[in-house]
Amino acid sequence: MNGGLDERALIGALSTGDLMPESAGAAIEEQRPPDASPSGSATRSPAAESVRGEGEFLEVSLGPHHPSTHGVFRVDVVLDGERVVRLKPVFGYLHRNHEKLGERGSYLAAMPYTDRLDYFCSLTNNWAYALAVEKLAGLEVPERAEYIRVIAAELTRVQNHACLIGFLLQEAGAMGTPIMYAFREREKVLDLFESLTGARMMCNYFRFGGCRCDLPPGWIEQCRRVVAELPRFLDEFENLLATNEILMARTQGVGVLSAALAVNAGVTGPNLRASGVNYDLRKADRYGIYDRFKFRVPLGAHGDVYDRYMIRVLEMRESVAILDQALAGIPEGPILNPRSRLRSFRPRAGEAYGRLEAPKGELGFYLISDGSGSPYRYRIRPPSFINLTVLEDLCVGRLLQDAIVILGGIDIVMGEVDR
Amino acid sequence: MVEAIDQVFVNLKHAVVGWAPPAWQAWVSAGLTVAALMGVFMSLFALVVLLERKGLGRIQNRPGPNRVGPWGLLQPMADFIKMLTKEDVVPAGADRVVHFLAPVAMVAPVLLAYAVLPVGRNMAAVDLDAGVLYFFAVGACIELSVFMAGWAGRNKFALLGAMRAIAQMISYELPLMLAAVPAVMLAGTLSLGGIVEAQAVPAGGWLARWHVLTPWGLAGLALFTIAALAEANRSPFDLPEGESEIVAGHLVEYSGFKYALFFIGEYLGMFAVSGLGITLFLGGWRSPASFLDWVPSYLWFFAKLGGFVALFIWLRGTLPRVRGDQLMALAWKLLVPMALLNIAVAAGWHYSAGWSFAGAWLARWGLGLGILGLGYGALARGLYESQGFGPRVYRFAD
Amino acid sequence: MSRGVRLVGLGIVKGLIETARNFIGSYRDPRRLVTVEYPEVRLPPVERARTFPMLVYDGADPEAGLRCVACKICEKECPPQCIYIEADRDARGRVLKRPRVFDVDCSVCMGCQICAEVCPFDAIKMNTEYELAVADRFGGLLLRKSQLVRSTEYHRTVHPQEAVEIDAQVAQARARAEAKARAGGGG
Amino acid sequence: MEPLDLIRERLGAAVPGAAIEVVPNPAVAEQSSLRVDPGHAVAVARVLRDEAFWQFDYCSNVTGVDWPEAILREPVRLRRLINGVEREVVSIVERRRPGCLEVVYHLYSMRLGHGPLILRQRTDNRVDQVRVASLTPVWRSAEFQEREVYDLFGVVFEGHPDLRRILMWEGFQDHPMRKDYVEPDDYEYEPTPHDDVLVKARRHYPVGGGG
Repeated sequence: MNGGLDERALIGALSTGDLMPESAGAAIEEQRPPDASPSGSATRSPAAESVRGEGEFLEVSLGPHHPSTHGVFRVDVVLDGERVVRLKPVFGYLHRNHEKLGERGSYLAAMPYTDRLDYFCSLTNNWAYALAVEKLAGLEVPERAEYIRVIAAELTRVQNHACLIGFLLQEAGAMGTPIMYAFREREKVLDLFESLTGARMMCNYFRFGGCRCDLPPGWIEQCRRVVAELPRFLDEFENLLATNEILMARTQGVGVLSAALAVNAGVTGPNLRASGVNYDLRKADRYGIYDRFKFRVPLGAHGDVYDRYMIRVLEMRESVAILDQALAGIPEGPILNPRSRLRSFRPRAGEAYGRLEAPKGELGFYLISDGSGSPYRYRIRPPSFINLTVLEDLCVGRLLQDAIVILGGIDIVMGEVDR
Repeated sequence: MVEAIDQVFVNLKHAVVGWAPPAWQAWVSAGLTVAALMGVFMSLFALVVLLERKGLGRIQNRPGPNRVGPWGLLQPMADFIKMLTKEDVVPAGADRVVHFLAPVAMVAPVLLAYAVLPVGRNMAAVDLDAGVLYFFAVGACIELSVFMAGWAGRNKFALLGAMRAIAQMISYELPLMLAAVPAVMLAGTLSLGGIVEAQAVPAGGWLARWHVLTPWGLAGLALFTIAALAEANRSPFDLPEGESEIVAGHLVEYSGFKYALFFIGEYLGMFAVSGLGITLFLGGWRSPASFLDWVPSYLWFFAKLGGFVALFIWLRGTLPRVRGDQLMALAWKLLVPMALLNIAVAAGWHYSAGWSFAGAWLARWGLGLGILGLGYGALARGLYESQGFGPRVYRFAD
Repeated sequence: MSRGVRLVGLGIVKGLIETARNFIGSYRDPRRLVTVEYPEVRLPPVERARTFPMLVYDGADPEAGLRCVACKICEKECPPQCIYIEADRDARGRVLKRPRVFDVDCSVCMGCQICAEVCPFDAIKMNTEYELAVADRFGGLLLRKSQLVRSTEYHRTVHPQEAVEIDAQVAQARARAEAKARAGGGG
Repeated sequence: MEPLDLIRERLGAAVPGAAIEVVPNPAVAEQSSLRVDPGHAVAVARVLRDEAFWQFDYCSNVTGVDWPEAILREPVRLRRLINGVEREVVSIVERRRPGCLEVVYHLYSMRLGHGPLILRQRTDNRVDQVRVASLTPVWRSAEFQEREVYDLFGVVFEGHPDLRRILMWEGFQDHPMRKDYVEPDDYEYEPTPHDDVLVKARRHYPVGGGG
């Protein structure tokens, strides 16, 4: 090795890939899976440089009590200096065996529990469960209820993406400012939910075959006012940080996820579309009445954290477009299928798998019914749990700071991961 | 009358020293100065902590602390009492002596640094000939205390924080000094009082000859501020205390009054470095123009200090944190070359002082800014574009 | 340059301008200072807001006017099973249409309003009180019937539209019952 | 997507020796499924993923289902002679269904946009032979979900790169999602004073639990 070793040893703790000019040391072939290396950036892949042999690794466990793990979630990280060598997520701290609870009570009793799955998007959870049960029992949903479902889901998507952007930038170091702007807008959306369903986050609003109660008078005007103000908030966010050099340096080329690995690992939602795969259930599955609205699906080209951030900002703009069309076209009429029974609801024996495009990805409910009042098997396909499959592939070889930003970019909520 | 207000503290001190018996006079004068400096800067610390929380609050659409006292004025008092009453937990595996000495080693050098800072007209505690050298020598001790804190806690996050602090502070010591070199060179003296004298209003003219009013001064102040941010571990460079990554960095094993000491050390360090920046580039306690001389000199100093603190708070409310290797790349590949270029431009400025043809002033400015701008463009573009960073255009599928 | 000459550092300045606009705006523009300072200023009550259940009674006397007939539908349908009802019995042990014990365990109840939804007699509705802190975690959070009972006037203040509809229905039902009784008595 | 029987023939041809049968689904959603024997599951899965006209490149959902031993009573129509007259009689036939653990895979194709194709694998019984082939080598999305089925149902996946408990802690013995799982009574339980909860609490906290 060249003479610069002692000097690098001093700063070796930061073992930076591109600090020193090309050192003469033999570049040892990296041991990481080939498709996870950062394709975009021109620097040498950091992992190869950090193999120095002497000095053992530092084993740190991030979480479950850690400021940026989005809830009780632990990651066992093996560090070489500050570079991640191995990263094993540990789940189960918020495990309540939600599926056993679902099988104990009636179909209706499981509905309020779905609010607590992904507690940021209770209305899309309710809709996913109602969708699965309607597919199981063959219930149609009246026109007005379909419109209310689309409006509620798109409002949920907007406030969920706003929260995610706030958390991601908080983890990149912008202390408090972006998250406060995001929560200021989220409060308005939550007030809408409270006047519609009675609760801000635990709505428990959809029933099998429609909604529980109709829109209160004046709700649509209030909703129109809130939706009219969203673009101003999105412009403010793009001015604040989208072109900020420090943020671009922190997120571009970080945690690059190739399209092939994304599809194979079952990553869905904005993370998948950031890698360039055009798969949005609202377009692919044609559930609800999404085919009546004109909206576009943003696709990323690099699949890094910056793309995931920008895809969510662009998706919020598309949701605003859908909301405008839905609020304009909502008809009068019944909000609950008269055939749907509230209490002793007994679908015929059989099974059904219903899924929809939740803000975090594909949320699916798989129900097996044996004709009795409670589901025989009640299974939830959680998007954030499966999106975490690729966490290790994205983080190995990068700095600890990158691992935190990558985790923030994937957008997980522990209620849904641990169920 | 104006002279009296300006020198009121100096005369007060002479009066009090006069009462003391001659044998004790030296001690009393030293004691008074130390007490005055400590009192002023500690209360400034309390005020700035409150202003920071209110400023950040207002940036984030919330009123900031307003429950303790009118407009939250007693909030620093409440924080101080809380810090005193909080239990001081020392981890079992900690190296007790080093754990105890770390906060002391943090605050002591910073207070020493105030000895040379000219707060007002002949109000510098000690007017050393090598004031700038002394300042940097004392300022360099902070790294030691941060590393002691990180190492003593025997906590993995603290160790990571300490290693980051060492790398960051050592790397940014160099651009800090190189940014100060042109000011010292042009003023011809290392003593801070001398530098402030060099920026006085010239005999005939009305505008003060501050260093910042020259191309190399402007660039020097910018470089100095960025390096000062990194020295004080402030906003875009708060890696050693990366809250969202390594919990609280080297401070993770401190609570109670030791944590408060670190807090005080950080803020006083920030004031000291911005005080030096003011003295080197913004004319210390001098007023910008002769007709404004009636304002007391110390008010000018603290007004400029307020400006620096407001800038620090503003940056903290906006910018995300820089990554470890980019922090290094910024120091070695941008700030150090720019500082060297700045010295060259300062030399050019000095030797072109003789040009007397029409538009000489404009030509000198154009030349200076041109060279600096080209240097910055090449370096920043090289550092930044090579990584492929930049805004992106997204395609849509319908 | 591929993306045009962009001065590196422009994005940071744009961000700073944005925060400055918010800082100055927070003194002038009400939209930029949204904090509601809780104890002094409170959010306006929302028609459908809900925290924990309450038992509604007509008229003045909570015992006599209680609408609940102890049919235990809500106890069966409650997802976390936090309602406990014991029907009242008269001297000879026959079951009466009145609950003797009606407990709601607030440490278990999640305020999902399914009990209010399934109750055929509109006897149990959702309250909106949220200042319910108690010292004793076990006994304190178990609300007895006496603590759950609220009058229709209170219900009218808490859920105005809903209360008006229900009062109309109850009045109609009572009128029909009396008419039938009179017709039965008369016939 | 073609009807299941056509897929069954093609798969049978593509993977010789694989025992594939169609499991009907009486519900309205008519999402019937294909049952595959664990021996050939990986080969079938690879064919389904790589074959040009199928391309099931996305395994959306992996679910464990517990079918304990049960006596099924099914109404069957019989033609029987009753006092000389041939008449149709509906009688209940009891059939013993052996207990087994089942793993259900929902496959979709992102590229061609069709799905769901549902694959089922069943274990021999619920006690010792609980082995099933893991499809993680074919679809990485099954990795965490198979670990969850192993953790909550006790199905052992052969060929899984990292089969450990994912939701419960290492020391946990039982499999909570099985139908015959008895909730342990010893873990720290918050006593709320009414009916069976009260009884359970009294056993734990003889002194406490007022009301």
